[in-house]
Amino acid sequence: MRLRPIGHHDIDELQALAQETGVGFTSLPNSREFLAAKIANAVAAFEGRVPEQERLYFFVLEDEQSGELAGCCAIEAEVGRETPFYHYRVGKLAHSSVQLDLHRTIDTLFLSSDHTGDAEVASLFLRPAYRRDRNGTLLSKARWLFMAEFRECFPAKVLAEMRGVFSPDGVSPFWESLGSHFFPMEFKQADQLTGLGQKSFIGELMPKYPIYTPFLPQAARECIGQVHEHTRPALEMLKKEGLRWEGYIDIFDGGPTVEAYIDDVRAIRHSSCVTVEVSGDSLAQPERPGWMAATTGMSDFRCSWIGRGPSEDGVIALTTVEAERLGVTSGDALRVLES
Amino acid sequence: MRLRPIGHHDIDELQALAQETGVGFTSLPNSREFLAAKIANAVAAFEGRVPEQERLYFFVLEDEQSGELAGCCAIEAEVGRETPFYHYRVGKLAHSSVQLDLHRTIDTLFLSSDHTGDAEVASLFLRPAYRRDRNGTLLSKARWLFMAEFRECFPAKVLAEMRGVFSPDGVSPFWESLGSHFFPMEFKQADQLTGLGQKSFIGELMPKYPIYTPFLPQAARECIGQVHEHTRPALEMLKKEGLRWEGYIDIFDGGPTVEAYIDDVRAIRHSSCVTVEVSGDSLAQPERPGWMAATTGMSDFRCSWIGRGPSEDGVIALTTVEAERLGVTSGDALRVLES
Amino acid sequence: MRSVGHLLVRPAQSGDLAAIERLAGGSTPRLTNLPAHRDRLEERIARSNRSLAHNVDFPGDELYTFVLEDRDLGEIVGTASIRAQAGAQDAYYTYRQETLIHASQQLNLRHEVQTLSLSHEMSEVSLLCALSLDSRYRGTSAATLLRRARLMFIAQYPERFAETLGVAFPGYLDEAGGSPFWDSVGRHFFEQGYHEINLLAGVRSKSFIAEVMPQFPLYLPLLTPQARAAIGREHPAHEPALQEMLAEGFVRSRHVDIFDAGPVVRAERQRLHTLTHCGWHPVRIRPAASLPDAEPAMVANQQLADFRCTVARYALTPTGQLLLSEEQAALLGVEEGRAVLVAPLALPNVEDALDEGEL
Amino acid sequence: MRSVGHLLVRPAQSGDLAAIERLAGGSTPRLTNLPAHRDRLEERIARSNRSLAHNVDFPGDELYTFVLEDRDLGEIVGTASIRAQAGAQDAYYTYRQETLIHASQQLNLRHEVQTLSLSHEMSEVSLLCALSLDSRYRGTSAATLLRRARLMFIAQYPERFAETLGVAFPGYLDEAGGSPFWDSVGRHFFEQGYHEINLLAGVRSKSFIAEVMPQFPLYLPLLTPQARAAIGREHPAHEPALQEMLAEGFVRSRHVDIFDAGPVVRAERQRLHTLTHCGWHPVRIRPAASLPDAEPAMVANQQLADFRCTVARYALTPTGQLLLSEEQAALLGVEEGRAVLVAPLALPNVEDALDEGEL
Repeated sequence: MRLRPIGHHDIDELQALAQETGVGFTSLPNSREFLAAKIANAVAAFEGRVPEQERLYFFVLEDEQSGELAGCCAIEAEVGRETPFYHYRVGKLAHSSVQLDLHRTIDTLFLSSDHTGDAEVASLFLRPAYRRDRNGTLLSKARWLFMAEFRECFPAKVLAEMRGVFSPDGVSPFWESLGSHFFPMEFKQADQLTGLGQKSFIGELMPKYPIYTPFLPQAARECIGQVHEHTRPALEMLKKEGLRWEGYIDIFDGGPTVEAYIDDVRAIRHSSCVTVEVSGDSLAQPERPGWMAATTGMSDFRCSWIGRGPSEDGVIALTTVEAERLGVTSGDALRVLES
Repeated sequence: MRLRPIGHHDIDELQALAQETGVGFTSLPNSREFLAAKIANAVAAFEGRVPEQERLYFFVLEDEQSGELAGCCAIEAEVGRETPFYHYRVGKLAHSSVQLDLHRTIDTLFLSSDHTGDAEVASLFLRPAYRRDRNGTLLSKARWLFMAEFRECFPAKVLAEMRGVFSPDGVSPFWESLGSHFFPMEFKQADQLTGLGQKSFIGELMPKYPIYTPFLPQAARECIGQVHEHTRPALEMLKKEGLRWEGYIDIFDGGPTVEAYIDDVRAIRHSSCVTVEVSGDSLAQPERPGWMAATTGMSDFRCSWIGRGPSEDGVIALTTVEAERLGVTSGDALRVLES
Repeated sequence: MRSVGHLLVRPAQSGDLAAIERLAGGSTPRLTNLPAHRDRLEERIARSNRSLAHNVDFPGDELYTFVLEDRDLGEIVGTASIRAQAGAQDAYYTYRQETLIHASQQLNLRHEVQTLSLSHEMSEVSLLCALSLDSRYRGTSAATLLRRARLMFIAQYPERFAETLGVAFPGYLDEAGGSPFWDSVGRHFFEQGYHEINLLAGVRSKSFIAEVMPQFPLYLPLLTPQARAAIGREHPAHEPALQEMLAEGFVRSRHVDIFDAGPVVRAERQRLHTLTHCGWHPVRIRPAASLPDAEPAMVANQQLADFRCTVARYALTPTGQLLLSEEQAALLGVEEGRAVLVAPLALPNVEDALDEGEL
Repeated sequence: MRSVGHLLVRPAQSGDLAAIERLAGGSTPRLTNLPAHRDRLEERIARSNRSLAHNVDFPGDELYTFVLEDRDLGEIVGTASIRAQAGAQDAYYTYRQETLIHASQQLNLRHEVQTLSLSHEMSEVSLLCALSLDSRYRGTSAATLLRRARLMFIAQYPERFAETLGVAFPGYLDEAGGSPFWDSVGRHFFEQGYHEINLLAGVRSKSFIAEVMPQFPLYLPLLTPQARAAIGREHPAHEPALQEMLAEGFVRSRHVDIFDAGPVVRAERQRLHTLTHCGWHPVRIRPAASLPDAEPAMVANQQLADFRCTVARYALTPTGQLLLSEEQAALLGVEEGRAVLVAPLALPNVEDALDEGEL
């Protein structure tokens, strides 16, 4: 399994993937036209034909033996540059009176576009059949190696938006109590329009004044900054990298946006550059891989698990298969990370 | 020189210090009554007679030979618990229209009490005569050792408020353009009232709606998040510890509030616990001390420079003078930090 | 129903304190601006006397407190006040009902959202307030006299009052006596229930409390249905009073009370029936038995600190003198030949509509 | 000064397009709602015709565009419109002037702060707008006829319009033709100067632009003194028009234009002089030479799509028939015996005051 930039030839497989993602994964609608445009944009981004701040790097995880796509993920270089990027920010407002001997702070939701210009890791999907052999970890963390390698193409901060809480029958208590009063439509419709990038209705319809959270029913308040059960492992993985919830939530479902300074992200701080030494196929392969390696080119970026870590003097021994998978030979540079 | 908790007997010296601080250092007004109350509170805090979240730890740097106080500094365990704590927060608001093909974000100042419950390092003052021998660094960093030692007494975050920009004749362009319209008084008066803790007028008079920064004159906009020239070294020291400006500014002068998660502060992460071995006075003393040591008690907390770092097995060799200065003997524990 | 022949409205005096305290305690519902709190009421009376004693050229911090006296019983049976300027010292806070239009070109739809905005705009008006009447007199012309004698006072001393007058009516309370509006709004910012906060506001100040309330507009869809239904709805006990004030010429405004969302009505002085229909007549004293029958009217003397207003028949001589009995003249403290201000007690039919003019 | 005998106000027809375009280009200052843009103007005329053709029971998205025709010259010399509902599709945005009172108990002081709040409240009114008159006719009764003929139309078809009418006057511009208000407010959010944005608003939509403007209230002390001075101040060229509308019964409101802060005046229909003083009279046709002298009046026929309004002498027969010449009757398209609506051209003295009722 290896991660690489998406290519034009991936269109059929990507559409198959899109069909599998289902509701709630709005960035991959099942529309061939949309997906083809997305691929074209991504290819242009990896080839440097798009200004840095407009690039959407879209990766796929491929089974290099079968040629099948196992999953995908993306990095947006700078969000909010072309269309506005909205969050609510949970802030505290003091409500105090010396005369009444009263002092409280009230949690208040402020409409915000603070994250304009930050990078975003997004669109991670792994086919159920491939949810094994640490493929999910590879898919998620490969992005940090890419960002470490091309640090100058990214801004100071990175964020990730997490799916909020839904009831078993797909109802978002946060949406029901807040969004539904301002957006005369179903959650699903609002979500889909957003996924398709048709977001101007948000600015047109959403409340401009702050929302005092005590006015929301308890069920909705309990959604603020909370993730969907299925999203919890992904959140934990990001938290381990140092991403934190700083009070920003999704305006529709109240799910948290976690963030970090890119230079603080653990995987980026701890990754290191080493030199390849291809050693035939005699090297031992562990049961469970503990090291990840990524190449140093942008349009031919590759990332996969490898069987071992580097030596103290910065040399990484690869099997022929591993080297082929990554497209490297002895003497090439690799970025590696223990995880 | 050593840092220790203030005591009742320090009142005369503290008042001498207060006289020296002058305008702009509002937390030490030249009022014996006020200072005596401040000391009493601090003593009660160090002795654990005040609930953790209400404690103000007030330290003095003393010349243990002359008995003179060289400076002071403080840690407030949780700000905004008894009186509201206000900032402006510089946020971005999207102003966009698809129809007009227009997309901008406008910096906007939001009134905020977000920092309610955070710890604050404050009130650092070093007499000019003592601005040598790394006394300033000791005064500033000793607080991190104290917080590391008593981590459980502090919340997740710590902040420091930095003095904003003033013209040579003491005028704050930020105040002139914003505060003066809402507070019918001189900056000095507003600042003094705040220093004395009489802050209810702020909530009563300050603008409740957000301020769009483009409406401020350029001179005022240029003050946002900028520090006074004299404060720059202090800001640099805090930045090195990992404190960052996250957009919060003082409502009067626009100066930045820098902040960090306490567990991320470099001095706290890098400090370590060692065991004392008193080795007479034969140990070499470097020209410029590079290690700092702090004791592990709260009410008898001491911190000073020492001549060397610990051995690999966690033993610190101290001269008799150093041990006396810290009030430790062989076998006692110390927390040390290279800086 | 009691006879109203010997009813008199006059400024409150210190001797009226006990009676006013009793009235304050008996008002339904309890009034914020009339706390059953002896010290505060004593202060009110003293302030009223100071206001009457001062030379006033334009409205300011004055408060005028009146009582309704039943001379037959020798009892004080009602009280009412005027604040010359609702927000002379502190702001007078109200919620103003507004409508925002959220239109989406993308989706080709238009969505209206109602909000309540904290407002200080009513601070400049003169406020008729703090009315409490002994329950035995409810529904009689005594109630009318107590309410509207204040307009007879304003008519004579226009320089002391604002061009616009306002009346805030107690808001809707549920059967348990709770305020659904407070429970859905204020309660989030205070621990106290409606009654406690009302008592607190009476003793401290409503504007102290308002400062703690949310400063940004509230979106109505986020309030409970009960709270929304209470907006601009008067307490049932005050429905007749509201109807009368609407008949007088007051109109509902967009403003409601910040605690219970009770309606605030207002009018420019020159649109009020009493102020447009009052007239001066010299007094002619005749034996009570010989007075002709006529429509009832409010009659007021011309004395500021010794203001008196009563109900009499609007019986005029052919030359326009008002016929009063010896007893009525004595009640008003006027002798024959002195001019009194007279206005008919009857009002035209009620028109209850939101003031379009407020757009 | 031209004779006004052969002036006529009637609904615009497609043949008037070129003339309207010329008038739009010549207006001082340029009007947002009358862009000198042929496609938009053609659309306006078509929309006006559709509005006249529809059965309308209550005001909605209708627009009525009229022209002033000089029959002597055979030229269109003016145009003016009515929007049945100012914000029927999008919101009609205005800034509303408000005063906040910041009181400090600690310091014992009270501080007033003025703000401007974006408001949609004027969205419901019917708006008289888009008036442009050939400069040769300025200051003549032709100007009056063009402005007020719309009221004669409204008087006849009340179901098509709101109870409250509004007029927004172009705001103050400095000598260089710039808007100090726009420069201090809108300019922060747009790159364009006042004229460019005005043109853009004419072609696109003012509400598109309003959506980009600041949504939170603006504190006036943060505006430039020049911008503050422009708030509620009309463009000098429109001063006589504003004075006339005030004399008509419109009152200044708290609302001002979001681009240039020009004043918005408004009134309930029943307070307007023309609507309260107009009356029906049957036509009696007499030779022009024999018509007696009398005060000038506006005279309108009763035909919706064929609406005609002109100025004639208000000369009545003893039984109340309006005396018209053959020519005048033809101008109006009425025969003898047909009733016309007549209202005097003269107005009472102006009272220019902020509407207290808006508190």
